[in-house]
Amino acid sequence: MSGARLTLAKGLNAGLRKAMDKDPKVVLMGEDVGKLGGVFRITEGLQKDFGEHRVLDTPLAESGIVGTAVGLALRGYRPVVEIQFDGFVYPAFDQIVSQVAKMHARSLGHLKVPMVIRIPCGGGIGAVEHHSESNEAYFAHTAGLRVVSCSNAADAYWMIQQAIETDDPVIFFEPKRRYHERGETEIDEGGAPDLGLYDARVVREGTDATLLCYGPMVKTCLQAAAAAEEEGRNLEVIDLRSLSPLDLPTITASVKKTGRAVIVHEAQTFVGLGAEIAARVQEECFYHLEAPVLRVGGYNIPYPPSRFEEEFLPTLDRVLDAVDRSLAH
Amino acid sequence: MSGARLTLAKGLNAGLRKAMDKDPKVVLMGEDVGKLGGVFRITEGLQKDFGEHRVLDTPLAESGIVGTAVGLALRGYRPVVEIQFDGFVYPAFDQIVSQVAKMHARSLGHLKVPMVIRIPCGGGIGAVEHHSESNEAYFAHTAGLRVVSCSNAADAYWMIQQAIETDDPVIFFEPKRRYHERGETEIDEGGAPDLGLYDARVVREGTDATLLCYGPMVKTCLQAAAAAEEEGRNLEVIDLRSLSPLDLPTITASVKKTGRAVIVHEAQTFVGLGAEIAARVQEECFYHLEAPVLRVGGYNIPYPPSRFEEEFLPTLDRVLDAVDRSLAH
Amino acid sequence: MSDSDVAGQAGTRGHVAGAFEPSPELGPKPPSQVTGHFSDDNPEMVQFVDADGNRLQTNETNAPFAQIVEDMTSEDARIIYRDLVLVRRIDAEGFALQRQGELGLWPSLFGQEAAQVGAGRALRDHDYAFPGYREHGVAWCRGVDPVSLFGMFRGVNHGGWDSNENNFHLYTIVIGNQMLHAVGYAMGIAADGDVGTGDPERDAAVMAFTGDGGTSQGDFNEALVFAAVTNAPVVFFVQNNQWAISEPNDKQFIIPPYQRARGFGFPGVLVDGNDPLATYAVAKDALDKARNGQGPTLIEAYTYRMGAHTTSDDPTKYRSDAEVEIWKHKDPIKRMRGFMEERGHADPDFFAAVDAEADEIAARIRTACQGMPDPELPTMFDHQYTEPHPVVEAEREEFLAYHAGFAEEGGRA
Amino acid sequence: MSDSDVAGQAGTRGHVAGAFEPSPELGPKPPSQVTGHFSDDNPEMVQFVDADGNRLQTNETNAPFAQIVEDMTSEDARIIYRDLVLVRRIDAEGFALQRQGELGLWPSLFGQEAAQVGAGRALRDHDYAFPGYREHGVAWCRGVDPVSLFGMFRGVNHGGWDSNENNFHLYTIVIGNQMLHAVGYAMGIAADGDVGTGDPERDAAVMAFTGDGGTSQGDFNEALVFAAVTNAPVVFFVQNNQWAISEPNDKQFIIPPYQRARGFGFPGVLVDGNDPLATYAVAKDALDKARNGQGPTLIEAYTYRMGAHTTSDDPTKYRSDAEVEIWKHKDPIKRMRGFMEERGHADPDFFAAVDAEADEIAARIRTACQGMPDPELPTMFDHQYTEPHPVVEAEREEFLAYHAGFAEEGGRA
Ligand SMILES: Cc1ncc(C[n+]2csc(CCOP(=O)(O)OP(=O)(O)O)c2C)c(N)n1
Ligand SMILES: Cc1ncc(C[n+]2csc(CCOP(=O)(O)OP(=O)(O)O)c2C)c(N)n1
Ligand SMILES: [Mg+2]
Ligand SMILES: [Mg+2]
Repeated sequence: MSGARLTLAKGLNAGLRKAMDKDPKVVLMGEDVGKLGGVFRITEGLQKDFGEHRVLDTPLAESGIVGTAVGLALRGYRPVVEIQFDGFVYPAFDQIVSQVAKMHARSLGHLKVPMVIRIPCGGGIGAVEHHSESNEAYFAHTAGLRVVSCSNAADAYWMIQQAIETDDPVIFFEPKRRYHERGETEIDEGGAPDLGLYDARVVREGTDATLLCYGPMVKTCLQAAAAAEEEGRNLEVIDLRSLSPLDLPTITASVKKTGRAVIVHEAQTFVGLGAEIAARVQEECFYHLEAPVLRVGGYNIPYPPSRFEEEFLPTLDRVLDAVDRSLAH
Repeated sequence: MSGARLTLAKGLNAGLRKAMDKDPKVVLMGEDVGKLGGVFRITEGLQKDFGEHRVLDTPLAESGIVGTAVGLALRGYRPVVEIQFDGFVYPAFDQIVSQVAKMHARSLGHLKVPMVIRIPCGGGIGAVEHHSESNEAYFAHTAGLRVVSCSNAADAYWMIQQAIETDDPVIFFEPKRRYHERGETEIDEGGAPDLGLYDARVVREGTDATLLCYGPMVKTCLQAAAAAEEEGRNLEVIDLRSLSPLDLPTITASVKKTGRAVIVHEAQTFVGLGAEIAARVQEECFYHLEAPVLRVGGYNIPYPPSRFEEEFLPTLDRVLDAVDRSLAH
Repeated sequence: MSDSDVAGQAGTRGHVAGAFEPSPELGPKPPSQVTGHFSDDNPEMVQFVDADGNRLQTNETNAPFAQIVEDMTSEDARIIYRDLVLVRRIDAEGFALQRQGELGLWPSLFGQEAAQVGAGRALRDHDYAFPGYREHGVAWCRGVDPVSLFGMFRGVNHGGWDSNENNFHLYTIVIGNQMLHAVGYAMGIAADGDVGTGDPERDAAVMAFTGDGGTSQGDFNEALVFAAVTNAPVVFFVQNNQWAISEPNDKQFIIPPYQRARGFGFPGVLVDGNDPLATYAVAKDALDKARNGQGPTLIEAYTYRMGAHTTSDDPTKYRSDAEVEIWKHKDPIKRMRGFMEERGHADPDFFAAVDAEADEIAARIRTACQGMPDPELPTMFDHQYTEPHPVVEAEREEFLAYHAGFAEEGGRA
Repeated sequence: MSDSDVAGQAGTRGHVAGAFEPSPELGPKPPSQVTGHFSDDNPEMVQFVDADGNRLQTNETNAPFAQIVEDMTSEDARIIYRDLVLVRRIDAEGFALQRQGELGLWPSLFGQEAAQVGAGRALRDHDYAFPGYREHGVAWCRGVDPVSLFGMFRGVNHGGWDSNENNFHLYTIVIGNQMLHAVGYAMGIAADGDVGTGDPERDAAVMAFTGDGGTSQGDFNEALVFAAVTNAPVVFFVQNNQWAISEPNDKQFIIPPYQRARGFGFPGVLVDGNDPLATYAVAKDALDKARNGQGPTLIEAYTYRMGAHTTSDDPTKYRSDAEVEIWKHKDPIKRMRGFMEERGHADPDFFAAVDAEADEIAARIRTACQGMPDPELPTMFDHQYTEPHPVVEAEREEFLAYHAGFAEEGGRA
């Protein structure tokens, strides 16, 4: 598979396989992750190759899945949990907030829970209710967790391995509407990742304003930047990759350079991750900002029926509209 | 009781009693709310006076409590749920986020779930783990909910009644370390509340900077403002009262006047409510701000053992330090 | 079907009462072919009609429910048969519409018609039902227009019907959530005094639907706790269709779920979910008890999901055709028709008329679905709160202004 | 206690095997005085010693566990007695320290010593225990220094011990959470192949503790699901102390919780939680089965919380002194001592020595607690993540700088 250009989904699958090959303590758990390979086929073929003891089809109970994963982690395993859809992580919220996030600190460092909770996230796939949510803010607000989001196949491949290797618990967001998009670059499986798990990536350099985004919105922002270029505007696009912690040095360096920032995410904006970024940026770049930091996100209503989603989610046009508003200052 | 100066706890108790008197559909539910009157005695005497059918001691299961409250609300009741401590609301998070918050919208307005979820919140009482959390940001980020926080006895008395009268679900935060503080003003039970449930209150007028706070921090900020006065600084203090929605007109009017804002809350700052306020204020008051909006909150670690809490929580000194930093700009 | 020799006749056909035998030509019985499933041949399973439509003898297991079946009229049988056929047709239409791109998703009830119609018809108007997402058959019995269901799977709304009109709650997708709502609603019925009055127009009960997978959720089990402790007038109706997406029963439990209730102190009943008389009788009995103040019951309807989990699913990845074949022979409609023909409950005209009606309904709902307009975009902001909300109002304004700007500009780029 | 006439002797004292009778002078039995409780006089309750210390006859209920008791030596009895006394004394010290302001809170185990010591002593070193917040007796048996427990209730840390040193997890306060951790850990043991090998140094099991209230939580019930389905080597040990703060049993269930397990397909055992021989035997039996690969067991130890829920609680608000009086006569220590005296398992010197040891330990831990320093403030930022974290590092720096500034200024205002 060396040198292959994979889809994001296949990148994840290859990354999981590599992690399982490397470390026999890595186990996958979740609903339908076994024979079926998960409803998105991210774990396809893994149960066949690694056995039922390493790829566990669990009972239909998310608190149970995460809770038993904690126990497995305490026993020395490295569980990788699949939450079937974003909207089904809430039954496990208590275990994640009260146990997963706090275990290391409360044990004075004696205990580790090296686990990854994978969440296929976001909308744009015409799904029914509870299948299109972007709930990263809940986890980013939870001290003790690390939260990352991949946006492309190569990152998916490397980041899932890095997340599994981390001794801290990691919430791993996967932009489900990008699962089947093929990566731009070839993945060199023998190689090494070019960035640490918590590093943001400047995916496009620019001078006029900075677009800050992650997951599914990276593509949208790159398209917006391309469209803006035609209008003679030169936008910098940063893929945050890590949502908690944030790679603030990369963010502030860019905003200090451009003087303008627009944050784009699918999640509702109110107390969303964009709020934190805006708060930080206005604090650290106060004398560099030529316009207020703006946010483009989902409207502050529950995710609507899918016939509305194209208008609910940030579009290229809404991003550019915000850039216009920023530049109007 | 007319004209009495009550403690915050007694204000809540009186408010609940009034609401139950007025509307036979109001029922209280929770762990130990009956004979015991709740571990904080907020419901003291109510089961005795209204009967076991209106004050229900439930099984020990928060998802069950909130989930059955939804059913009762659908049947026409107005359940007021007590969560025993902030840290025990997470088992009910799924019901709150997926059902309580979404029911009205998803039913195209056909269904209402007029319920209040009371959460004694915050630290400073020397408690063990999970008993001192400030988790308002999770709920404020959840579209479909309303989130309020009382800071004093009179507000407690009126706000709990207003919350119960609201047809929308309300998350009602009660600052547990202020439960036993007596109110400044007498409560006229025959009167009417002076503010709507979603209105902020300017609790102290000032000119040099605006302190934005709520719940337990209102007292701290007032003390800070008093101390600052001795140093010749004139701070405006706003008790937000409503956390979602925010009373932005009141907030921005103040910040436009003072040019400076410091947000103070017990919760961890990262993606906390303060982030949203900072993001909004820098956007709407961009040309009025003389300094970046600053935040003072819990550090971004899980709530520490109680011997640390005095230093973990914002203190008068930390608030004034932030004011100093703001004024240094 | 107050026909005193029903039992005897069934007996003459050589069927052992209470046993559940596929026809001999099918070879080994399911348990020996299929792993991970339970309850086949379970003597505790209530049955009245065998796979060929023969009325079974009264036995220890079905005796408590026999009177209900005895009291059913020919008219009742025809109603149930019609429901079964129409519901299957509506479901097939949903499937087809999804394939044609009219719906985003369709979770088929194919195979579970008897379970749902039996339960649905046992409900009275003033009872209340809390479905999962596959209860199209119950919806039908409650009088919900199937077109409303399509609205949801088309993405036009999250459930377009007014739950209070038919006492049929919106579909609940998060597995287990609705079980607690049902118990709470039932607690409300009891608090209203609408239980055990003896007045059939007043006494009411609630029925809550979930699947075999659903029994694993914390909410499901908490619902059993609350129901037991409050003696709530609620019936938990678990359709054990053998699969939770790709996971067979043995990933969820090691004994059949009807026995779960016994661990909580109230009765659990196993019923042949493909036998419409049995599901009706068992459901009616449990609802009667609930209405009379005798508390909750858990019913496991042992049935089979003949199709994919939803139109997004590919069951060939995880289960064998042979298994599906076995269940074809247990088909509820074939069974009901065989029974009715044998008992003379209906003539060929009736069956033809039902088929014609199914065609009509299918045509009507197809047209209605195809013609369903997309919602007006700004209605996205409607009904978010019962009282005005500044953030929502501001965003609605923003949205309108933004789109108005577009209309002027003619759109960007 | 391989003493062949134990059973006979107990019989001569007129006690009916398996029944659980308070002494006659106590008047009406609990169920007739106290509402909301279950299981008193339940013939399914395993007992070996009555309230006065008389060894009961072997009967149908305790027979499966009798051999374990037979195999216990005088030395075993003395170990258990010593544990009971020391644990009660440590607990009393915790209570006293709270009253003196040295601890913020203390949840007393008073009354539950036999349940916890029996369970704790049945665990082997390489087993693993997941406690709630009241398991000071189990902690003691696992070798955790009681001073460590005080650290947590003093607010110095959230649990100062290294769980892996004694295979005793940190206390878990959120009710139910730890039940799932226990199952997961047990799944890990099985995955490691450390079950059913026949090698006693290898085969291991997990024990998970919760209360009667805890049985209502979703997590508790999901733990039963996962344990059943994975056949995990785990024992659920429910101390039914009759109260969940102010709520009696009938707010949580309508049948005793040991029966819950049967709804999930594995055994539930009821044991007299104030009978140390019985709790030991039942726990050991269940752990042996788990280690042998026979899967999970749920044990309900029927006992009583003699004190308040915690030092913050006032039980006079919700329960009668009469109820507490009844349970005084079932006291586990009195019972164990009576039994030992009668059987000659120890002489008066032994009992005196244990009391003296209790005094010593109490003095030691009191001094240690009083002398426990407050933690250094900047350690608040330690151990937050296993790898460096910029936010935490920045805040640590901020914190240090802020406090350094103070030191210079001499503080504000
Ligand atoms: C809490 C939750 N987790 C996961 C899902 C995704 N999901 C949808 S249906 C399903 C299987 C349900 O199986 P079962 O309860 O047997 O019902 P059936 O679909 O067979 O009718 C799963 C896992 C969900 N809807 N809710
Ligand atoms: C999830 C959760 N909800 C509420 C509480 C508050 N609380 C602490 S102890 C307790 C009662 C527990 O009763 P039980 O399980 O019988 O254990 P016991 O205290 O009697 O040992 C409650 C409600 C909690 N710790 N966790
Ligand atoms: Mg199923
Ligand atoms: Mg208890």
